[in-house]
Amino acid sequence: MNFDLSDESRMLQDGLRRLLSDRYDRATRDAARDAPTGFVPEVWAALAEMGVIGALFPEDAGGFGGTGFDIAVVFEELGRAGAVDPLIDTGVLGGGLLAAFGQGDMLEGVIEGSVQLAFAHGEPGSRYDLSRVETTARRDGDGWVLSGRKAVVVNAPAADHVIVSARTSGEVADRDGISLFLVPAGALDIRAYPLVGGGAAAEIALDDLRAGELLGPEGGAFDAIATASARATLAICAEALGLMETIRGLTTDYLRTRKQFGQPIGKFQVLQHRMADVLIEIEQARSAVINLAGNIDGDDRDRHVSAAKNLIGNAARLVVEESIQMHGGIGMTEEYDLAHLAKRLTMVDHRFGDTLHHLDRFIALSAA
Amino acid sequence: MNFDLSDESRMLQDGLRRLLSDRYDRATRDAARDAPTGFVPEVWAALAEMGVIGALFPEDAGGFGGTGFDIAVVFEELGRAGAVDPLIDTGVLGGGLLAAFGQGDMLEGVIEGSVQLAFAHGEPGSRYDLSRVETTARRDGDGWVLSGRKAVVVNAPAADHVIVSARTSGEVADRDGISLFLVPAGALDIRAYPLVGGGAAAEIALDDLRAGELLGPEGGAFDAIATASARATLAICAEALGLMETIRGLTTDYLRTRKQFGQPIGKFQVLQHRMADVLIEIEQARSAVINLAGNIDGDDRDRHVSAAKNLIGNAARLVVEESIQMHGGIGMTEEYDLAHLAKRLTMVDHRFGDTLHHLDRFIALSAA
Amino acid sequence: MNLDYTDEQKAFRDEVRAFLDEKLPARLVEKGRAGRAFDKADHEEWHAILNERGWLAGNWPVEFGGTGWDAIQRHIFEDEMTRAGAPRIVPFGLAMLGPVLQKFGSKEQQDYWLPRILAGDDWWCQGYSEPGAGSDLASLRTEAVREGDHYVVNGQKTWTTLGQYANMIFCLVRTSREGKPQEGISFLLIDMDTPGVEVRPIVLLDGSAEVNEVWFSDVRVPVENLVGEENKGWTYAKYLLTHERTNIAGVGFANAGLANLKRIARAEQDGGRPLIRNPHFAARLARVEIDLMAMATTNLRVVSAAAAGQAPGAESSMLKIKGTVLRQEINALTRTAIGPYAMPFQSEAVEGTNEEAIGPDYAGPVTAQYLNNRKLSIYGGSNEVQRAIIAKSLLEL
Amino acid sequence: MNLDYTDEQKAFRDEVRAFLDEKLPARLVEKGRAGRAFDKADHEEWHAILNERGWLAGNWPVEFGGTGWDAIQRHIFEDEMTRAGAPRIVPFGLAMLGPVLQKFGSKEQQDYWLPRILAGDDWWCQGYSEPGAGSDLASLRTEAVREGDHYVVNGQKTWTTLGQYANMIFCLVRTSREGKPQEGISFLLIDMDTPGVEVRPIVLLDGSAEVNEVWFSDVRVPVENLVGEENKGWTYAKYLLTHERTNIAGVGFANAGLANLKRIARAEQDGGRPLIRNPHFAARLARVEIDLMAMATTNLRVVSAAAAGQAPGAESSMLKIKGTVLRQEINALTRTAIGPYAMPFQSEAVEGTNEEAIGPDYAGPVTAQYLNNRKLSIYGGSNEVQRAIIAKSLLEL
Repeated sequence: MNFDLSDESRMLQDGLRRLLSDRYDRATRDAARDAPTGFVPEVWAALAEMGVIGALFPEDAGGFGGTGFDIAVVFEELGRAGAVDPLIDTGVLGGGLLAAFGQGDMLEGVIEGSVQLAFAHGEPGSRYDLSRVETTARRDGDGWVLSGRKAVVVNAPAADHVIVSARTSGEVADRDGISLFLVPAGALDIRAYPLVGGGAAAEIALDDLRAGELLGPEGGAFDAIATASARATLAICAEALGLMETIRGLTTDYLRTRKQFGQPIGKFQVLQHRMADVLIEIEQARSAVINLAGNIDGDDRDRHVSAAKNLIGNAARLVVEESIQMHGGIGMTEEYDLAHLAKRLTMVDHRFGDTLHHLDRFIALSAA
Repeated sequence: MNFDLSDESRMLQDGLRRLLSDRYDRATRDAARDAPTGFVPEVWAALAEMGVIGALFPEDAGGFGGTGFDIAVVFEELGRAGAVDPLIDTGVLGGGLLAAFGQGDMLEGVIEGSVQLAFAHGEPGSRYDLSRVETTARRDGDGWVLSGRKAVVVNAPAADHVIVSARTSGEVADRDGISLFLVPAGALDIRAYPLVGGGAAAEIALDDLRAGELLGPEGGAFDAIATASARATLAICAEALGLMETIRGLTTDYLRTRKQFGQPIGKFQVLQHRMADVLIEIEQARSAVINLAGNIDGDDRDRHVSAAKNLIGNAARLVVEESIQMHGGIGMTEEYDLAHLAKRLTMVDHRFGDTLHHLDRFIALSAA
Repeated sequence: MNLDYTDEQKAFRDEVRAFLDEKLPARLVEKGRAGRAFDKADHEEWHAILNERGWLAGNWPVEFGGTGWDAIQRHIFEDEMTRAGAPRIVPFGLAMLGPVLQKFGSKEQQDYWLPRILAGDDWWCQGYSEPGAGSDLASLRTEAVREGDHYVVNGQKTWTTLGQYANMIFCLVRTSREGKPQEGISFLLIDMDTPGVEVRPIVLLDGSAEVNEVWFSDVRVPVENLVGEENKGWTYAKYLLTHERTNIAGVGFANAGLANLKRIARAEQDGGRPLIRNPHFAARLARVEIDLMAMATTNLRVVSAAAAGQAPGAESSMLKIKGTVLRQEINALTRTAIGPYAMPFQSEAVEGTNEEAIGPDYAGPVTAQYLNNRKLSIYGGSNEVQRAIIAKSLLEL
Repeated sequence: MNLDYTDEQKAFRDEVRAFLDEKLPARLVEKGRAGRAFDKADHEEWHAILNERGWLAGNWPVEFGGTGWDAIQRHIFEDEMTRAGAPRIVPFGLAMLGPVLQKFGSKEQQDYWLPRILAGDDWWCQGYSEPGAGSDLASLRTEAVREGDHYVVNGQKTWTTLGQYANMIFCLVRTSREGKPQEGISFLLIDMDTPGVEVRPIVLLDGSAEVNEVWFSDVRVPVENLVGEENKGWTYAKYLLTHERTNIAGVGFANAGLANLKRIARAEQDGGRPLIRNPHFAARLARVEIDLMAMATTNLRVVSAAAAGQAPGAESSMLKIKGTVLRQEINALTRTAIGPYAMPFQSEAVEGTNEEAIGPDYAGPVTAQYLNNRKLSIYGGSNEVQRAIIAKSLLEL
């Protein structure tokens, strides 16, 4: 049993922290927010150059990492910096699916930083169900025709290729019968928009679209989707942990320095005790990330996914709401850093299943 | 709109409060706890003489009250005093069922204080479901034969008569097919025991018992049972409110007088804020009792029953746990008054449906 | 006890309802329901309609042009307004300054300013908070120095709601540094067109710009704009803060929010059934509804006591806390209800543009409202301040 | 990172497991599972078995007859003990007094008392708390006045757990009233058979009598029973309080409680299905389990850091709070699970009699355990004290 990072992980962590601290200032983040793509290409290039993207993949896929703890280290640092870059979408989801189905060439581009991806899976009515796919694909000669709607496809505005899921057989919520298609972004009809807390996404309308090629086995993509989503959930949980740590630091500083009624407000016992409770939940969140990272390739993966996402969703709400409340009015101003961090942390509950979804799923998996 | 008590109610409240304050001291309560019946006959006689039992019934049943607010006033006072007398069982449940089915003579005895009743409805597996009755009754000549088990029948050890529910037709959870039988207590095989928080109850084994006469229509007792239970729920909610008020008083006094680190512990901001939250929930509990009392004869009765019992169950847990915690060790000693009050308040959740049961029921009724 | 309104109260309610049916512009109701911010013209339109009916100043006595309603009538009126989806009456002139002038203002001030408030001639805003002061209001530093017939004001106010629309601001300013911090504060009326007044918007985390900083640089204010006595402003401000507020619980807002939430939860699908059938979601919804049923009665108990002439004590603070906690929970549940569609930054929701919504129509304003309503537990006396008031009244320590 | 035990650690775990399989008396396991209190003979029996194996003093160095285990071994041992349902090792001599004597006691004291603790010759209890002191331990008033070769002790201790079985008590007593309250406190070992010592049971709200008051009236204590220096007792007590406590989170107790709760919730019927299928019940159960999975890892992180020689700081306090909150929630859910059978006052659960249980067997001890475990958040440094420690370490104010 050992809770220390390996030397490689520690180096990656240190390097990434330094990079983000040097390069990811407020102006860069604002520029990312205002860019139609939702990120700054120079930062992306620097991340790729440092090997941050490659750290998400094992050696046989062209990377030099790929364990749960690699993912956790990378995303915790991105979270600490409040970074908005689409590494979950291009790296964990898109890259993960490419790796699963042996698309080495394109994956090489991803790892080098020259390719952007998005995974168009969710639909207007699918909420967080991974198997609920109403979009259909039917064969037409040598190719495929895609029909349906994809919702809140993160990073679609910047993507070179979009991996689209579609049903080639089965009923609407069946696990079997889901296929993936690799579609050049230029072929898609998208409506792009910015996201709360940074980044960009799009609604995608597929009206008998004849473009894209089958990725992986026909009708047999579900397991790969589930794996990519589990790893993406780990990534967003680790990012949430990093966000919580920075918010904790901001709030602690504020409690130490802000004076009211003649003393630092951190002297008020009520705020001390509430801050202690916040801290406890952040440590619980850290443990949940460790548990998930350590089980991401294990038999009990899904139960840990749901445990972590549920716990972190609840902790995130507590951290956001308490930190704003303890700051008072200043905590609600866009100008103050907390606003961005709090919004980004709030949005964590809306990707890959919220606390309710994972509570239900944890109960179902525990009963099995 | 008027939230003041009527003059009659105010008089009843004042008189009852005085009676309990004069007669219901610690020694009396301890004597009640140690009595096999769970109460002190002299106190019961005084309650009857003052008209407290009659206040639970309308004039046409021989009483002089019977509204929701009459019940609320009486039981809030009993709760304030931490009284353990079986007025819910003999009065609201037993007396209520007698009144529903025109048993005027015996009801007169109840109101005079000379008759004690118990309602044997719950069974080892029925939990809080009012319609789940496995005990059966079959005709045998002129009489009936009862078979089954009845669980936690409060006041059975003191009862002169026990009203036993049994199924004369239908499936185990049907509303139709439930009948009531009035059985002389002497005919029953009971195992008596004391209850946490005071009072006494018994397990009853009905092994082909040939005793008791049908009370009310064969197979058609459910509505009367539901009405009596709704009124009993109001009673126990009001009692809980009274218990909370006394606990609040004890705790407030303690916070004002107990010194630690050189000052009254009520000066500690954390305890102040937590006490404020306790107070808010007690006021919510008061409003829930008022809502239920005002709707006890209305169309929306059951929804208010579930709303009130759920809210009060949650508030009770908060009040009990916070009051003990704020007292520290002394709050856990049997010698200190809080112990009795806290236990009695804790047990409120285990009669007539707990917070989970009523949450479910509220949801079902709201969807209808 | 009787939980029903009297016949007169019911008749009044019907009268209000009929008025709203007839006079409340559907356009404003639509805008409110879509979560879009009302602009200045919207507010002025509704203000004028209410004034024409004589129902603008629900908490003013008849002698000053108010309705003379008792607390229950005011409650009924506010309840019906919220139910109908009417814009709130902007409170700064009517609910805040009016009562202070009526109680502490000179005859001249009353005669001049009160009719102008009713007529909508002035848009007032409030200058209390300062950067770095927060709940510690008495520590304020904006300074007014007497120079002949004028005060010269220097300093900065913040969190000035709708200050961008205002031409007048009532301010607490420091006129003396002697004694306790509460002493030496005065209550001043300042024309915002005076040279040296500058208004800068504060963008909040939801993207809205409803609050402002107001800067004063050598602003000259005629001495006749002092309300009451110099250095007594703290008394007037406290009167205002503790002045009976029937709507502090926000029951109407909570009811409207809950109804909207249920509508959304019936429309949203979750695993092949409506979200409202998800038992974990339903449980949180039920807990809110049960709490709200009780709070509505707690609120009516306070209103009823106020109508009978009793001064509300710690009950106002209890209602403030419970009311804001419930509304924030409703906001959070609504955000949960719309699922991934909470993520798009829907600028139209906060900026009043006309783009089509992303996802279902009802999703548009939800995240912004959740974020914006974090303010509920911070402003108007933070919930921490309210808990202290309750404890003080209970423990008398 | 690696969440698995090393091969050596696994081998140790298997060794402990085999020992428990063979040597732990089934009778004791049964008694514990039924929620019945262990009596003195039960504890002594188990103490002797562990001592024979050399596994009694998990936190003592080898030189004093301890195991010399590191933090992870101790954790494994405690985890397996709880899993197997073994009685806890009574901590007063082994976990509390032992380390103090080892650090601050004289050679004579070490040589005399430590072997007696291992042999079970003495039953120690703790005399820290006093009526009216609570968390403010330093305000203690029990007085020891030096008279020749003796201290004469007068005063009263309270909350003395299992004091009714003890023949020895280690006490904090006041030997000086000068300086701060923490100064002037001494650490004294008192033979309870000395004239003037009286033990009175305190009945708790669950009916149990596991704690006591201990009264001292002119009790003469030989000066050689002073540990360390006079007036330095506060330092020794603090060492004890902050001494590394691997089991502060009570993960094993929580796991056992959760397993029992699940067993009950599968057996209990609710509306025609097992209670565990009630979604609202299942949700609360799942929240506990999720929290416990994380806490177990938080605990291992602290254990692991301790094994690597790092001193645990505020983490101990976090574990104390989270651990007690979770165990209390498990107690509350278990009480909920048994429904109306929570109501009978089941005397056998607390008094060790042999009546048949009322209702299902598992219901017997549940209500008493819920009530009794309110103590978890009060004793051992109340959760309020722990929050203050966390805040102090974080805010450094």
